[in-house]
Amino acid sequence: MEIFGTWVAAFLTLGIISFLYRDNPWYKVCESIFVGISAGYWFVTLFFDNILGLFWAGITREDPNYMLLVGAVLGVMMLLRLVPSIGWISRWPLSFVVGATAGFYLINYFSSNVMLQVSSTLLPLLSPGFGQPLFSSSLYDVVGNIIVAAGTFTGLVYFFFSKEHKGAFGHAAKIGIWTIMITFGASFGYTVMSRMSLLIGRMEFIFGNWLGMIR
Amino acid sequence: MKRQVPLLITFTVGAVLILSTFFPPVETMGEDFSLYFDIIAVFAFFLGGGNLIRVNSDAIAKKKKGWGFSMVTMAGFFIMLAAGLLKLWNPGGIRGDVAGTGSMFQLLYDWIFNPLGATMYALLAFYVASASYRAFRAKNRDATILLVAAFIILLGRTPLGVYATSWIPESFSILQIPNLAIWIMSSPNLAGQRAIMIGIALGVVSMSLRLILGVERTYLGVDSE
Amino acid sequence: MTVTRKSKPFLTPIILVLVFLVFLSASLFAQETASGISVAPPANVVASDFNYDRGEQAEVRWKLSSDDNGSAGVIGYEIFRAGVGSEDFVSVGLALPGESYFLDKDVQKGVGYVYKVAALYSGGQSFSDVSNAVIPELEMINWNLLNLFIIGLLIAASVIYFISHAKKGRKLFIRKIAGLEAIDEAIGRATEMGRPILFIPGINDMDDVQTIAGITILGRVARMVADYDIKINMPVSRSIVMTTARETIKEAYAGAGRPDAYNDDMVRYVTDEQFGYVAAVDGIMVREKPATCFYLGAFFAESLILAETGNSIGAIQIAGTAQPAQLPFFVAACDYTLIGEELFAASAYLSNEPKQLGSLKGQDIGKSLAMIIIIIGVISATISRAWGGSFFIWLSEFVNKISTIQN
Amino acid sequence: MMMRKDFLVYLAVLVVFLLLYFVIPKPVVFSTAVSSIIIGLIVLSLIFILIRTIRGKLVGRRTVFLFVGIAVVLPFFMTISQPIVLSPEVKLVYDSVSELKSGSRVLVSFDYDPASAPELQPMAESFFRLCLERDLKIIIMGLWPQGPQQAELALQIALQDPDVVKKNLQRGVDYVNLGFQTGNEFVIQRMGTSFKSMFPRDTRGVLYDSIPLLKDVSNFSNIDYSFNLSAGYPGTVEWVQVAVDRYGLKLGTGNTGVQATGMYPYLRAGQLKGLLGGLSGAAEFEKATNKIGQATFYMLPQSFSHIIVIIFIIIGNAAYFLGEKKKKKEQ
Repeated sequence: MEIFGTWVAAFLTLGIISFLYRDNPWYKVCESIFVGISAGYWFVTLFFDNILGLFWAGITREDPNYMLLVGAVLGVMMLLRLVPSIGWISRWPLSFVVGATAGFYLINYFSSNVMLQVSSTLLPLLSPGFGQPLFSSSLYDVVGNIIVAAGTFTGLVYFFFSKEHKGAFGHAAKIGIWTIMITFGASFGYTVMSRMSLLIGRMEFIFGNWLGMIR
Repeated sequence: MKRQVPLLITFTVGAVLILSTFFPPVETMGEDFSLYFDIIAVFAFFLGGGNLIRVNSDAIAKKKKGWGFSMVTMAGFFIMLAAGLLKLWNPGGIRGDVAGTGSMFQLLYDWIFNPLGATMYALLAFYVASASYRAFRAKNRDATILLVAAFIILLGRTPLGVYATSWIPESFSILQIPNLAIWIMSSPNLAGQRAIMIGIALGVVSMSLRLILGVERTYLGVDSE
Repeated sequence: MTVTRKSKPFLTPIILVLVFLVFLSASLFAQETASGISVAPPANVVASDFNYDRGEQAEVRWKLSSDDNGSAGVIGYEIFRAGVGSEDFVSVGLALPGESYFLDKDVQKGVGYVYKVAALYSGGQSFSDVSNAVIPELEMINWNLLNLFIIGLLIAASVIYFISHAKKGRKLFIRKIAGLEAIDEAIGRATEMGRPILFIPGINDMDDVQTIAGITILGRVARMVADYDIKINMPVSRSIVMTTARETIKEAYAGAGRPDAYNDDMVRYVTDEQFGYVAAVDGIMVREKPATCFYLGAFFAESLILAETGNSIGAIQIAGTAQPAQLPFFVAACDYTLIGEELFAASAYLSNEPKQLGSLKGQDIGKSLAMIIIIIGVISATISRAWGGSFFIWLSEFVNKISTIQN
Repeated sequence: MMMRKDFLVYLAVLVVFLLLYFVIPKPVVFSTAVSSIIIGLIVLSLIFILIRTIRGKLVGRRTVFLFVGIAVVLPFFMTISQPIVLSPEVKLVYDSVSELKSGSRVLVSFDYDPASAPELQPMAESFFRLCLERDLKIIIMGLWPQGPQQAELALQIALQDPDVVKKNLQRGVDYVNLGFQTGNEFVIQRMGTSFKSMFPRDTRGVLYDSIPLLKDVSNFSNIDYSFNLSAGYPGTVEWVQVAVDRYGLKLGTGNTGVQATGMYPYLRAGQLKGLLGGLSGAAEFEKATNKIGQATFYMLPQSFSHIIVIIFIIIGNAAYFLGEKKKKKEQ
């Protein structure tokens, strides 16, 4: 039985890889299977996790959370889109979702991304941390702090909308985009390696688990 | 009616959520709203699932090009639903755990869903190589910086980098590729990440305000009332 | 008001004994010299309500025991709690030597408690006297977040000011964003080649602000598509995104005076699964060969699969996301990329409405505020570290205080 | 007719794989001589491509794909070893765990799915092995649906380790798996006040209160160290924003390569106690716990694929510069 499973998985794996050569019926079959199975999987998971696990359990436990009914009512409103005459009602749950998302993201992003990142950029340039005596930091730290402070500052300058990138402002923006390009290069280089390991895992499945050629 | 109420809802819900973080009694309101969203999302799935069925059955009925593949998708969808919701071929029966060992749902997951997902993800290894080959041309200064930084990090994170620059004397150890890579990650990369993160957060603040104040309403499709 | 008892009476003695045994066994390995001699108890234990919470936390502070000098005299502190007026003390937590603060997290609002702290040594425990009574209260306003509130208010006010200010018709200068200027050219190309446009709103649902940004840009793009009568193809991976996108495109076609040209099949649900969706989109790209591909929203690992496949069919690709990890791939593989903030500015930029552009100016105020704080903070920190000077020390502490969130 | 051509190609592929499956002797191991011959052949063909590119005949994307495939598959059968250097952020994770006294509680959160297993599963296995060897108590939970299943796989492998087997550890006393809970970062927020509210039962259905290990564990303040394996959202960023910033949890993390770059700001700001980045982070951690595992085995194909990418970048730039020079010559 397990052998059959490995053969099915191998068939699908090679079918997807065949897309690299060109689009072909083998890939189309794998694609259609994947779309069908995954849509089904997610509906089953959502049904058990959200409808039974979250909504039904929330309603029927000892101190029921009736506010969950708000979610159910909004959900039903969303479904009313199928009824053309009062389809416009589906805009209400949508605006609820957009309002909630906007409100939640505004504060969270602001406190975590802006406040925290700014406060951790406020580094003294000549000594590593608060309290350490002057010049106790190595050149490595000093240069590092200067680059972090200057890089963040010029990066923000690059993102400025309401000022043309000319003159001193233009030079700062140029340093800013260079810093951002180093950041992109760094994460690209860092990622090349991790992508390779995914393929290594799959190839080990084909040549190891399936064909058994690896020691 | 169709236009004012949605904008009012967005405004009140948004404003309430922003203010709730400052008042402990209603601090966890954000959590409850995320629960409501999860419930709305499941209800909305009927629209999505319904569309998937309609599009594919339409293709089959009209024998459009590739209707055979639509049949495969429909079969996959319904088999998975049967195995999951009705727990067919599940040793535990209707009471059993949906993904219990030996259940068809778990088999379909292990034999089909999992390998397909992992292989699609693995295609990235090929695409990263072809993108590096094609895009990494030192055509202007920015692209050159990006290429050099990627090069150093790529070498620095593997034993390869250790070989290449182990000859550099200890006093200049910063120039050894692995140390240089670590320095790039923790200084310029850090600065760039921070600038982008601060920018994103301010972008989110301004977009959220535009949404809450109703200045931005295209998502409601209410341009012409 | 009777003190509410914990529901599991028999458990507490067992915990006490167990904790005691653990400490006893641990202390056996302490140096021989400290065994048997009792240590001075911690002094003046003070209990206080944790400020600005829902009344479910209480703070306990004490003066370290005089024998707590790191020479394995005191090996830790144990904090005990009892209802007001009762002697039944329960252990609620442990603290390491040198620590003089403990936050008790499972207290009930409005119930009176007293605390007692024991300095633990190898021979046993030396108890302090009982603390003052404390009744954890719910505070209406969390004053700790005052700085967050003021700075947030400042930026929100600047955004709102520039939105209303812009209404009076003052021309606002906004720098050119390459990715957005290229949209006309990209759609023009699709018209010439008579091939469809592919729009991918990312793989997250409407509860992600990047997806909302993608949908607002869709509104502008769909309007141009309606004017030039090109086919738009939009496979989506979330049901709510499907309904929203249909609503937006229908309005764009109505706005362009061609309501009949719209049909629901322009937006098609595929699957919620990230890679199932990518497999389907790759198939659509290779079979329908769109002239232009838009990737605007939240993207994760699949960003490069889409971009490389789009490149292999020779399409113009405009991407935009606020996922820092995916930006390098879009920059490498796409023709134009909106970097983080530019994605959110796009809808305002494309609308060219004064009040929308005003919000971008507000964003710049936020950036200049961040830049000013960085300059002041760094300079004052450097000077205060280098040459002291009480003003600079105060300044660097002040700047640090206003930009960090105490929770 | 196009279908017959496809059919023939599929037939050929099927025959090849049937041969590999049934006929050839297994396991296939190339001696060092054979390995170096193969490497020589690859290098030669790459030089040949470089020359053709210099002459202006560019290589297509499919050639790059072919070489990546070769660079990943052939090293499986080769016999070559390579040195691995321990970076500070990996050592920080190892040191943080070794400092814990026996019996301390470690919370391990699994926020990834099988697709990211090649990088994160080796980290999970060696982290569990290290904790179990040091008699630490492990509490498992996940913010991704498939996370806790990945944890079970890693746990079974760690439990079969010779040093761990003889301790015959039991579920519920030495380790517990609380399973998946929906709600992303709000789960972390709720865990700050009470684990029980989010995980009433463990994956085996045992009630929270009747699990001996969790007797005096109510929230983060009872956790001595936490390790988060993350491949995206929800993941390390949310754990830092909520668990570390709000509840002061001591957190180390294992990230996929792409996520790791974004974590350096948190590492520098002191919010993270250690970071394992990508496969090389996993291999370094295996070296730190001196237990050679999956990650080290993957490192050889990894280095080969790296060299291929680097060479093709060079070839790509050669093509660009020569194209540029030719254009200048023609003007």
